[in-house]
Amino acid sequence: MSDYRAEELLIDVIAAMLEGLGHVAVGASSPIPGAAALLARERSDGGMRVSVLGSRRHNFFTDGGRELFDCAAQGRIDAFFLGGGQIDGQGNINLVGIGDYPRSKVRFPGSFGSAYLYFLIPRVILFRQEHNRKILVPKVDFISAPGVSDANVYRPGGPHALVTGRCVFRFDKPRRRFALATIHPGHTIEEVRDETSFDFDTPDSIATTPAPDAETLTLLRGPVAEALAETYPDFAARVFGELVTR
Amino acid sequence: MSDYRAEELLIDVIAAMLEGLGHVAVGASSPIPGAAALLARERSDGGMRVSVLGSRRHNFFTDGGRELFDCAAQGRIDAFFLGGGQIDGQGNINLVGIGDYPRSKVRFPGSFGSAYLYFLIPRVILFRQEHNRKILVPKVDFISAPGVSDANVYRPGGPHALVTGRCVFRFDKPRRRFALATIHPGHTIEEVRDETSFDFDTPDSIATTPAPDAETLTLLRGPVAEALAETYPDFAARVFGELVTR
Amino acid sequence: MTRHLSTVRDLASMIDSGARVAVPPDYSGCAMAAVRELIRRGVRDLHLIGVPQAGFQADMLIGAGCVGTVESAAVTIGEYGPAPRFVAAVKAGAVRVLDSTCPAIHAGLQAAEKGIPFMPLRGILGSDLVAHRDDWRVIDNPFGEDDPIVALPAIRPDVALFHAGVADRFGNVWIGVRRELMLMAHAAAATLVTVEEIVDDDLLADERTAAGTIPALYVTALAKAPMGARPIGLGERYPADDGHLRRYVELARTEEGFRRYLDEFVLAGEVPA
Amino acid sequence: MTRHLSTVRDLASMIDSGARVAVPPDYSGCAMAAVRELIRRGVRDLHLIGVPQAGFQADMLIGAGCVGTVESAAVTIGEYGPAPRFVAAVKAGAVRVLDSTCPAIHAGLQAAEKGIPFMPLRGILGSDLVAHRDDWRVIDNPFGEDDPIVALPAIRPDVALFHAGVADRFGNVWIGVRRELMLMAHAAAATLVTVEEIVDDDLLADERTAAGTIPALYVTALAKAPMGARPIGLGERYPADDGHLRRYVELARTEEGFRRYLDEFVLAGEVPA
Repeated sequence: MSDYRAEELLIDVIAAMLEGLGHVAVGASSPIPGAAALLARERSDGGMRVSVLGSRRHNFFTDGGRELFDCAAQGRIDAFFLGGGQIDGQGNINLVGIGDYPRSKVRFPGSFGSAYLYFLIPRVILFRQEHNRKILVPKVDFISAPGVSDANVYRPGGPHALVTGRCVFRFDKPRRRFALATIHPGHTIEEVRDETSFDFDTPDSIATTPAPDAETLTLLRGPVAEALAETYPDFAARVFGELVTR
Repeated sequence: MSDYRAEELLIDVIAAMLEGLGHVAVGASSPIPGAAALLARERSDGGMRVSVLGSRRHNFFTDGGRELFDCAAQGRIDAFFLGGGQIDGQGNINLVGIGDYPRSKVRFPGSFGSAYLYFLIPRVILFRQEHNRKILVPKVDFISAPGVSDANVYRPGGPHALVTGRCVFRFDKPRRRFALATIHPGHTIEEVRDETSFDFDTPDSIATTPAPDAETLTLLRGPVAEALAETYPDFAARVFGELVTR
Repeated sequence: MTRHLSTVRDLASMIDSGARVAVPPDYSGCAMAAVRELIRRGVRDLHLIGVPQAGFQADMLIGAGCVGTVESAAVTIGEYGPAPRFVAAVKAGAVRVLDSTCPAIHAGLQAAEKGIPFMPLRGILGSDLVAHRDDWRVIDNPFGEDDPIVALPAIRPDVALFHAGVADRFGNVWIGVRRELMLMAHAAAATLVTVEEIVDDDLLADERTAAGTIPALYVTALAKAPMGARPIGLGERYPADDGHLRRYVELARTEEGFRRYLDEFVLAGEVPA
Repeated sequence: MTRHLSTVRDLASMIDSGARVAVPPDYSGCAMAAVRELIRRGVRDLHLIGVPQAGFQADMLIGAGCVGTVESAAVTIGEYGPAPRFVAAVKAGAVRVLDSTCPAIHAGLQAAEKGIPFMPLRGILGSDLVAHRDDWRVIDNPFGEDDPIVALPAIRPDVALFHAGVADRFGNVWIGVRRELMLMAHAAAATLVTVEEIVDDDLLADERTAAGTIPALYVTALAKAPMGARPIGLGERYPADDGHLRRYVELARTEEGFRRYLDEFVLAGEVPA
């Protein structure tokens, strides 16, 4: 077991999915996707722009709250991140609540921009660190944003992958379902099956998610940690702080 | 004949139509309406706002070119001014050209915002200093903006009056035509009839347009001239300059 | 012309029970001092519109029983956890929620800003949001073929209520890049603003400040309220009062705790600056 | 990332014949130096979009045979009189005119900005503009009854071309209250800007300048062009060259005179700063 944190592996695996993109946006309360975007930017040699909502320094919008959405609709955002109180096997996400709407047993904050951005941004990466049967369900109780749409619906965007604390699923758009891609070190396929209550495809050979290499860890604990700390000081201190060698 | 210029009378008669309004906007290349709005503001004891397009000091818009139009649609502009290369007896105006469109014999600049503002601003005052049969026609060659609309068309705004160098017509909305209101000093009803090629109503008694009084001339040649000079220096110098007594 | 009111109470008195009130999220300038006045006055049945989401002020107003409907893309107090009184009111069926999505709120306000009855918007189709919003329609794109698109009705608030740093003596309000506040002001019938300071200047006179200024034309009334966003923060001027908000979230877990909070910081006292 | 080009010619070379080019009116910052490069290069069949009207640059481009279509609420050089080459081209049927109205241009660009296929707009019904625009539709307001409303298709320029005072080394461009330039940049596939000066700074770092800045994200390429709007003016920086423009209008009354103007100030020389 090498000297990295679980979060660093997740950041690294998400960053790999952003390689070569021109503009990655990160929503509110998303330190791991935020760090991943900043890591990908570090690796891009100036080729990638990252917009972090809630950041003063890494936010290039000057037209008010609508600009992120307009910008996405203009095709100027290549990747974004969404989570979900529930996520189902068709890529539907639920940010509204559990139980019968509107009097949800468990009420989440709300759909935010998901019902829009999931349609318009080509590469939407679903991220939820917790991975259990209550979250990864066969069918969400409320569709904040659907994973797939009918052919006549204007939809340049949609789910690309689902990253959890246990594994990575790729979304298979034609089959409208997830396929297990890699399992994180220390986790097993049985565990993933046990903790996932939706059906997914399992290729013959499943690789282990590669651990972050030394160069990645240097970037993470250096410039990425520093850039992230502006928006997520607590997270940056907790995850990168103790390991920073400077 | 008292000591005032023809323009001063026109400014005064237009200003009277603006009394009590909260916000008057003035389009480009409109020195006489602009002066009228500024005069009405002087008389309003701080109750009237005037937005002069092309002015830096008397322009309160900060949302780009669309704001004037959005502002009108929000119902925040009470009066505006339109002209026309042709104006007809139904209040239709033509800012596009004379002859068969699109290859007009005489081409004007274009419709600007007329096709919109004429619908949305309650009190639109048509102003054209020249008054002859070529301008005041039975039917315009191109309707940039119609004077009246069918009952099912959303139209809080429309023509209020037509002010020319010879007279004032009031627009009679139910009858969809103009009625002569007052004739400027030195002009006659016969002349107005001769020089107008559309039909209009003529009440039994037609008053003479009142001449501007001394107080008005003092305002015009003082604070109004000064405010107007920022946007229309040549006009202000020509009309008010020689008469200013300071 | 913009009315300069001498107290926040006078400003808040312009909001009637039943009003449709647009408010910004916690990061965009919230008129918390005015919100406390509304609670003291016991306004009822507000239709709160989060632009595009609502935070601490929504939770307080809902908890205090001031809100009939909340129309928002989310109700959240962010890092402090779920909005406790909102969640409790939803479970109890004590508040009607018009769940929306951020760009739909912006688009609805833009429709009001443009004086158009609706705004079409991509996305959203197939979301359960559409199923539960009988005020939204799915229409055919008149320029397409078999191309459904959501039509969102204009959102026309009676009041836009927010807090900003600076206004001038004419009633112009500087909001910088927080242009959702300008959109709210354009869309609303009345705009009520509390500010940190009122400067003896003209923000529109210099294009550098004019570029980030809501003209007085849209500002119905202003009142000075130093630290008026507390306990939440205001841009670069001051941060949120972390301890206070954590205490709120703790207390507001229960109805009784929330009442204690109200007694201490709203009904009998004031939030410390 | 924004390309910093060393010459205006390089910038103008990014505009191909046939391109849909959005330009501002004479009072909002026109890239005249770039326009002269386009004429020198002999581009053809431009679809010029006046936002919302076009002035001197349109008249020159039309006179030089660079324009196939002009879509605008007006073509005017204001106080200098009718746009002579535009008027002549209309009479000769040498240019296709898509007559529009100011708010329709803004709304069409806003539709592109929002990525929606169309924008509804009040007014306009019964204007002959509608009769002659077969790309416009009249639809029923889905929220009304017997309530016709104009639907305007999105206007998506290939290029937005304008001149501004200041850009920074990252490619951010300050436009102050001239937000129609920001709308153009949001709506267009590419945005090409000439500027008076490029500062070694970050316009987005300070909210006071950020409020009036187009982020580099929307700026495809930049070139420095001091006095680049001449012979017309640039906001508070410099006024129009009155004498030059009067001479232009005088010369451009005839085809021959216009050719002489082109020879002197475009093909063989440059407009004096």
